[in-house]
Amino acid sequence: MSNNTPIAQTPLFDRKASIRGYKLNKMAMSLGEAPNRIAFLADEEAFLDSYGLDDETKTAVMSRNWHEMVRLGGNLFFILKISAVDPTPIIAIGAAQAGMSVEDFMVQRLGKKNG
Amino acid sequence: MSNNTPIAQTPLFDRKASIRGYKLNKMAMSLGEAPNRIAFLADEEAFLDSYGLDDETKTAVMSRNWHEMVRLGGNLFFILKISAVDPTPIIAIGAAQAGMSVEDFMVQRLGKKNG
Amino acid sequence: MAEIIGGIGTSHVPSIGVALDKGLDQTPVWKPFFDGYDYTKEWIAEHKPDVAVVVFNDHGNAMFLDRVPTFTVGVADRYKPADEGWGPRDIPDFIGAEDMSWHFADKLVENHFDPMIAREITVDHGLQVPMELCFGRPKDCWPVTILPIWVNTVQYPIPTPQRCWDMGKILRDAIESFPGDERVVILGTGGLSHQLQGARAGFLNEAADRDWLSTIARDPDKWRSMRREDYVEKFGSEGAELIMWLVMRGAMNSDVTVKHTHYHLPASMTGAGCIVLENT
Amino acid sequence: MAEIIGGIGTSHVPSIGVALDKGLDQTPVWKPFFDGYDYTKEWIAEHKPDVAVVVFNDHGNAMFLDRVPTFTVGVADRYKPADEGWGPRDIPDFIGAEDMSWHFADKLVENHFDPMIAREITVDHGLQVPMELCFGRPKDCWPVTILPIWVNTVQYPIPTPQRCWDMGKILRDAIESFPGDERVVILGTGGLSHQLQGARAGFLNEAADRDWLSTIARDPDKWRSMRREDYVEKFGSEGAELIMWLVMRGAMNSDVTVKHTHYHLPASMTGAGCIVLENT
Ligand SMILES: [Fe+3]
Ligand SMILES: [Fe+3]
Repeated sequence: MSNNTPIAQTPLFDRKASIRGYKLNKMAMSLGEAPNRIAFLADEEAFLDSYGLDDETKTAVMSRNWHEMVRLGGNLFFILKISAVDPTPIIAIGAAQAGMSVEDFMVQRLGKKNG
Repeated sequence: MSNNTPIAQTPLFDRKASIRGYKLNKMAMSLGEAPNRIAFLADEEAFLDSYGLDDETKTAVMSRNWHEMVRLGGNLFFILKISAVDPTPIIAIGAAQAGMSVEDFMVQRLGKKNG
Repeated sequence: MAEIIGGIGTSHVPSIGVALDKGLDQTPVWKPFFDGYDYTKEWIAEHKPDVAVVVFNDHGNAMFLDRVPTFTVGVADRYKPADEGWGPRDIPDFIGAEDMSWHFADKLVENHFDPMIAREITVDHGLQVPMELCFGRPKDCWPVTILPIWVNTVQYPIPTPQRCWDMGKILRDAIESFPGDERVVILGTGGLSHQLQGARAGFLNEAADRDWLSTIARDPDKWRSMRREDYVEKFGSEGAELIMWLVMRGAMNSDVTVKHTHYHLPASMTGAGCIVLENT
Repeated sequence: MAEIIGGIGTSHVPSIGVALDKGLDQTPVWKPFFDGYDYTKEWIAEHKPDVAVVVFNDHGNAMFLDRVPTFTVGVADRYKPADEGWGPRDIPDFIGAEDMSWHFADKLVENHFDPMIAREITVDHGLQVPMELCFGRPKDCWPVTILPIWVNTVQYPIPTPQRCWDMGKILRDAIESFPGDERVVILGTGGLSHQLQGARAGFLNEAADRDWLSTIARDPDKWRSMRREDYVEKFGSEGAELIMWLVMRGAMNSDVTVKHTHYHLPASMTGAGCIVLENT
């Protein structure tokens, strides 16, 4: 599906993203195991370093910049585990992708009257 | 391929063998990593126990009874790693399967004049 | 010969599981969603399946990007629920329909499918949530054994809709040639419209979702011949998971009776729905 | 468009690698075997491929029984040689033909194959030995990049011969539609007759091996329509690996020219052979 017309504002998780985000996603997936969650919470930067994340990616993770994590190849299904360790509602992550406030996102995208 | 006529003296490594030999093969496969080889050589029984092998299987491994290991679901490709740690020629393992001396096996099966 | 007693299509949104864990299913936000599954649960109680085939995708829990299988068939005797980062959920392990799984694996390979065959693997919300929606949450053990089928919908290339449909045909053959008298229900899961990433995140498409629910029974050809790109465009990048319903639909008769349809928008960020089908 | 310059079928017996490691290739036992590859190496030197597609099976090194994929396509940028228990071998890493691999993976899925797509995986003697036989042992780096294809021949069900053949057709399409001018050689590996387990261990079948080598070029239909059971009976339980040559043969023209054939019995416990084919 690599040669087809891209769909507007819809990044497909293809080889390019998969390669770019490999270390980030691997780090995030590891949070499915409790000892890794403890290590992440105890010293986040050291934990990220142990997966060889570059500075740009580390900054994105440590600032919980979800939009940037996706730009750097993060796949939502993996990086959602960061939001489990450091609770963030998925709607906030969605809003960050859309570049909207959570309130606007809920009204304009999800059709809810209020947050 | 499970309902077909069996081929004489030829065990197919199907679900039955795969299930039966799972722990044995898992232990054997781990010998592909150097630290496991060291642990195996240092205290073989403890190493086998750490993979939950039953007594029958442990006895087969510790006595290097290749025929018995295969009967218990061992697959040659995995258990060959035992023969790498504790060197045993593959021809001797073949002969054990055939129930022959190595010399007879080489002449009768492999068509060699002498060992 | 085992028998297919029906097919169910359903969403598998993780927050449904969270709502159940937190006891929120009767709150104003969630009640309308869960009420739509009352009929489904009654149908299950009445028809008493022995085995549930569950078609779903892993969401970065049991499989990583190091090795991405297009299709996976579980042949384990037991599957533990995956810990998705929030800690283990308080639901029983799932017992595998081991013999039927191996029989299906044999049939697939004979018929030129190339599955991965897995026996040490966890199952994530993609399976857990549909099981809870259909069977409730049991105290000790689930009332059915399971035959899990994983479909890669995460990393492109994902399989074509037609390929999912074709797998349904083999699934049907496998069940109907299985020596036993098991009653089998097939759960096709995922969707409906949602998108979690990119500037179009939060995309929902109620019209497309309603079209899907109203035509998947009587006009599946329309959906199985649609391109993967069109699924993404119409249902969102993660809504393309709907291709997995086609395994279920492909396993059913061309003529089916729609016993029940339910739609709720949104569950979390997803168009959520359910359909219950019987062979006519 | 890349181009298929030829197809090679060859055994991949591990003791061939051991003989090379120990410098035994010119001893009386091994010399007749290795001499048969002189032509193959010359052919390679003359035809200068850029990419080697290597079709082989893992032997319990990179894959365990927990998850057994029927077909795997490597898309890595680099593959380390597996340590098979004897410690690391002194050969260079293999560099992946990454772009061509992904292109092939896309083509496979589009054409209703269901590969596992792997990018963190080692390659065992199934790939190492054929590479050494064809390219010699390089000091620093291999003269080609590789596109590895793993076929499950260890745990039943293994794919049908016809399915391997069909994969060869897609491989050809993928190479010929690849935007580049790479010269590609395809190595189908495994066999010939051998059996390592069971009371029939040590089984060899020289007549069948010679029949295979003399007809795989001009009458492949005979082999691709043969049942898996017949492969096991005729070539031994591990000799059934020969189905992997069919991926190579299926990718070639129906009319091919046989440039070279070599047979040696036994190498270790295996009927060992090689064939070099060019499209006519
Ligand atoms: Fe999903
Ligand atoms: Fe082999």
